[in-house]
Amino acid sequence: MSSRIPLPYAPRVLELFQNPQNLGRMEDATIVASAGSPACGDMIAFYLKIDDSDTITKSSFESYGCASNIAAASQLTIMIENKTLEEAWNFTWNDVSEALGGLPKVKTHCGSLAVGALRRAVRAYFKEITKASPGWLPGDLTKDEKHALEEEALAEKLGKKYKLL
Amino acid sequence: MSSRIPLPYAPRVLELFQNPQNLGRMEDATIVASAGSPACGDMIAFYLKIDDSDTITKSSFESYGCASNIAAASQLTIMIENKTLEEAWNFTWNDVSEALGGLPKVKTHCGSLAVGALRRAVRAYFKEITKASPGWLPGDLTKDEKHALEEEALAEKLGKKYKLL
Amino acid sequence: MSEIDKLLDQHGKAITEVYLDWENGSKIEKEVLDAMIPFYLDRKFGNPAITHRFGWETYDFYIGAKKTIAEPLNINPQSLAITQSFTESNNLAIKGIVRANKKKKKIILSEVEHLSVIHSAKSLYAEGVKVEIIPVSNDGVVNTDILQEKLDDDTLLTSIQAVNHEIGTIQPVKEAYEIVKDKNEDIIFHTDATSAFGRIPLDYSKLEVDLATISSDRILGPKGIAGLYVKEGIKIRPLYEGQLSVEILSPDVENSPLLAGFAKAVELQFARFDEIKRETSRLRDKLLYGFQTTIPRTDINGPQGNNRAPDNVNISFLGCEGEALTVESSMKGIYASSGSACTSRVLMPSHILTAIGRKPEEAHGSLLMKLTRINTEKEIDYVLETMPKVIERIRSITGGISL
Amino acid sequence: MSEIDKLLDQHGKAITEVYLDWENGSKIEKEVLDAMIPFYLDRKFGNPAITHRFGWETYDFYIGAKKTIAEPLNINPQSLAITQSFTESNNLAIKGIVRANKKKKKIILSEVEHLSVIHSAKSLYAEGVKVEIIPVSNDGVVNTDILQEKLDDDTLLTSIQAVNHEIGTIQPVKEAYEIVKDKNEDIIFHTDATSAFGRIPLDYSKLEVDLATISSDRILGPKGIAGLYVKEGIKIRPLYEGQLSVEILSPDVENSPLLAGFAKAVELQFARFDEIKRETSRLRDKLLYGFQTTIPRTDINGPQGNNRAPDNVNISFLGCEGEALTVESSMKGIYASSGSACTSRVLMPSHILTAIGRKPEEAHGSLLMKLTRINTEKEIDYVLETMPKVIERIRSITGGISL
Ligand SMILES: Cc1ncc(COP(=O)(O)O)c(C=O)c1O
Ligand SMILES: Cc1ncc(COP(=O)(O)O)c(C=O)c1O
Repeated sequence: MSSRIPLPYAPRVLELFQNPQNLGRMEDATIVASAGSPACGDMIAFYLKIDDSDTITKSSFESYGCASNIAAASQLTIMIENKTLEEAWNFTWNDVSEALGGLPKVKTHCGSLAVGALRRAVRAYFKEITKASPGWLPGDLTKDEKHALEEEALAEKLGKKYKLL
Repeated sequence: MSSRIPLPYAPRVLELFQNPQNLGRMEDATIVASAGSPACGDMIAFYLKIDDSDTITKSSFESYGCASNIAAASQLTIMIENKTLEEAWNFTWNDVSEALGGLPKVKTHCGSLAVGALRRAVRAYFKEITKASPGWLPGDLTKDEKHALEEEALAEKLGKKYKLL
Repeated sequence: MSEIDKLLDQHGKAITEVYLDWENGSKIEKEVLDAMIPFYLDRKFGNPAITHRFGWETYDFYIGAKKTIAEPLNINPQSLAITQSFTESNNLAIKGIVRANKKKKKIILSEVEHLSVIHSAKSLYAEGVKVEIIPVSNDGVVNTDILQEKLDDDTLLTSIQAVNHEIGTIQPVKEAYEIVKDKNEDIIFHTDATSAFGRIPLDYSKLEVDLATISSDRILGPKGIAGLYVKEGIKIRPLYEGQLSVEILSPDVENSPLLAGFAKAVELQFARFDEIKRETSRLRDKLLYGFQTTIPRTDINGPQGNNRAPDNVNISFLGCEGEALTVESSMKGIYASSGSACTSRVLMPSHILTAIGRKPEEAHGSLLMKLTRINTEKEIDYVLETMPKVIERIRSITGGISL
Repeated sequence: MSEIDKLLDQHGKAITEVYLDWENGSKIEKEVLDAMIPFYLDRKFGNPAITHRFGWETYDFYIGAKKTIAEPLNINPQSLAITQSFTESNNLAIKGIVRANKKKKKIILSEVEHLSVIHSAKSLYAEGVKVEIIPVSNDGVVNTDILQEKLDDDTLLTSIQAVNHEIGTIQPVKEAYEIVKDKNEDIIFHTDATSAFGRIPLDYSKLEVDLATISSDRILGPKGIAGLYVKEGIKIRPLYEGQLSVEILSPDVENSPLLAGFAKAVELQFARFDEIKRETSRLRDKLLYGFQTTIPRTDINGPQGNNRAPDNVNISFLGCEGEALTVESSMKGIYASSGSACTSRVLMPSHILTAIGRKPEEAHGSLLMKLTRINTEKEIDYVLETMPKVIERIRSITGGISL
């Protein structure tokens, strides 16, 4: 491979960038979580409104990030609407990317950040609100969560390394 | 110097190439000499008609060579017309080059070949015809003669080295 | 309909379009193209070293074109090597000097050099080369005291750009040059003048740098041709090998149409040098201060006033991520680039913005716009009128995320 | 009036002009230029990696153009690196492979490779590389027995051109490739297909060479752009460093207008591939045999018939010095080049003519003419009618000098 072809966005990304669904702070959110770091230029806040049967009745996001980041977050909020937390948990970065028409490879982290933020919110919900962990919730961090964390760790490292580039 | 600018010919070179003066074999030449080698792609034959007072009454040339070679030989035949052998001897490659409007540097050997052939003819005349060397004739080879000889030596070397290029 | 057609369809096309991304790609004027066309279609495309009429015609043109390009620098045209890009010129300067001068091993660069300079130098680690990086001030100005400290007997080459390509800093090249030569006349001084040529006065007969990079596409000449001034007597090795050609430092046959375009661009730029300098400076300040007065939380990157290149606008919009900014601007017909990690092909923020101490969130929110002789006041008015809306929308997406 | 103007004046200009020196410089057709102009004046000159409409439009074009160029070779467009000349492609192939694969040290080349291949290889002596040169037959055909002998465990790379640029020999690349891979699958096989692309059928999905050089200007595309096919999985290092760009092997931003011209030239050449092949072959033979029947003491250099590239005419006129030939032809409006020492920038006869055993006086009297899709029968008739007078005059100057 002698050329590096960074596929531009699929049209769906731009559509959601132009018209993000479920954008904005949710004042009455059941739980909120964020992922990413300003150092990497990518951060997401995820708001969930969860009913008594652990179903997401409403979700929203804020994003400091690129168009894919915004689109991925928005897309995920659409996908999880009226889903149970378990169902929502099972969406991977791959599902999001597919729904967006395929994200360019260099943008993997934008998709996984949204998934990471959602999963953080779900974990926080069980830890802070219900204070009981369901059987389907893995004890260890999943791949997508790790990915999001890696981003954060990388950001810190970068922050320190800047002067050494 | 980051560029190698091979000056093209001056117009006079082309003029003499198109219309060479004193071209061709001279059947009744007093003496004839040649210089150069086909291996180098440059060879000159120089014909002189010399009268009793050692004056060149007529000269001509043949050339297997490039346009500058042809022009230099032709120019030299013009310059030596009605000159004594001593006067003719004293023309250098520089004089020829100047008369041609300046030869490109890579073409130095074309000019010096003509001078080399002329001087060979002069030496041959004193050696073979008069069988007496005048005082003004240097015993050792002059710069321009050496140059012509170098060309010949180089040609032989090249001939052997070809396969090694 | 291809996926990209659909993307472009979704994107739409603004009625007013203002292209300011000259750092990443440029067009040429009709006049420059017209200067090139005869060489494409008609004559003088021959090899200037071949002994026939086509060759001689090309030779004649070639000599004249090099003279035109060399003239504003006040250098001997024969000292100007023609290359294919400023990237090649910078590689040639760095690697060519190192490979022709094997005794000394140290190269000194500034932290804000173009990546072609930095990466060329670092690629020579394997050949035993040491690279020292000089830091810069918050305005991007090279610290000449540290330069002075780093110079030693092992120093072969110093490379300090004339103008920074991203933040427009005009470097103290004369001062740096003198410091270097005071230490040792033999230390070679290279300046990457890509972003300076045609923008600020340069005269290499007075300021005797040893090597200087210039480029055609940065003054709206065609891409694919650039130059490297190599002072008489400097030993340098070519980057690649081939047949011998007119250019000692490049084995490629001379590219007449591109050279003709380069020469024409030089003519156009220098015929109106003062006027272009004044006009772009005015539009630059109109943009910089216009943004600052109409948009809250903005920061100018790089110096101001006469210390800044006339064509450079670089500003950070806090609370905005730069890639999102370039996309949103694009939808309004404004084309610019960003130092954000997300707009680059590797996900790293601009090394220049981090070198001047910008926090990551400042670097990520930066927008780079350049001004050329063909940008108009009307375009700038449109940009000033439109950008507040662009920034507002992007900030509305960021919402309350605390950075 | 400059000296050169006076020279051209002295030279005069023939009423009929026939340009056949395509090996040393080429023009482009109006149709190719028209394909390039929008990229110069209008759109799609952006950087295809930047996230705005201009970038995406450029990206879209870029993908399509690479597909067009890759198609006739039957390769994946992503495997085609875009470079700036075939000289750069050859340098990249040789040096890039050596620098990415440090364990093995031997390179095998044929004696008749282009100087960019030979000199690239020899420039690596300093890095411990050994270069073995394979001789050729009197027709310029690589001796595959000797290739077989030279292959050993230290062999990293073999480079055998597809068609010789001076004498038109079509090399047994398939056979050479198989010999190499039979010895060891890991030995990398490069072919310089500069003079083959568009002239003879090439299909790299069948003949799986590892690397292949192609060029735009050799099929009447613009100069300044070329290609290097690099098979998936081959490790290779770029020649120069800079910013990351779409092309992994070149840090320069993509040159849209030149790429558009290259793609258009490929379209034009391959749309009529068979017809062009047939026509140029016919004109080639008309010239070769025409010269032989009308001019005494001529010798064809290189093979004949189907073993010869359709566009190649190379003939030696004994008793003529080649530079004088090119000048005299030029005055009659015929532009060609010679393998004579005197026409080159160094005074050495063509290494190819000496490799096929031509005596110096044969090499010096050679004339190289190439045929393209825009040469016409009328032109060839003019050449055939005119050359006998040219040869006669030059021979009259040589006179009785015995060679
Ligand atoms: C004199 C000369 N130099 C250089 C080259 C190399 O050509 P390019 O510029 O296409 O790499 C050639 C090719 O024919 C040539 O004839
Ligand atoms: C993405 C990218 N690659 C490469 C380059 C190098 O530019 P050039 O092609 O003129 O050498 C640049 C210059 O701005 C760039 O922005």
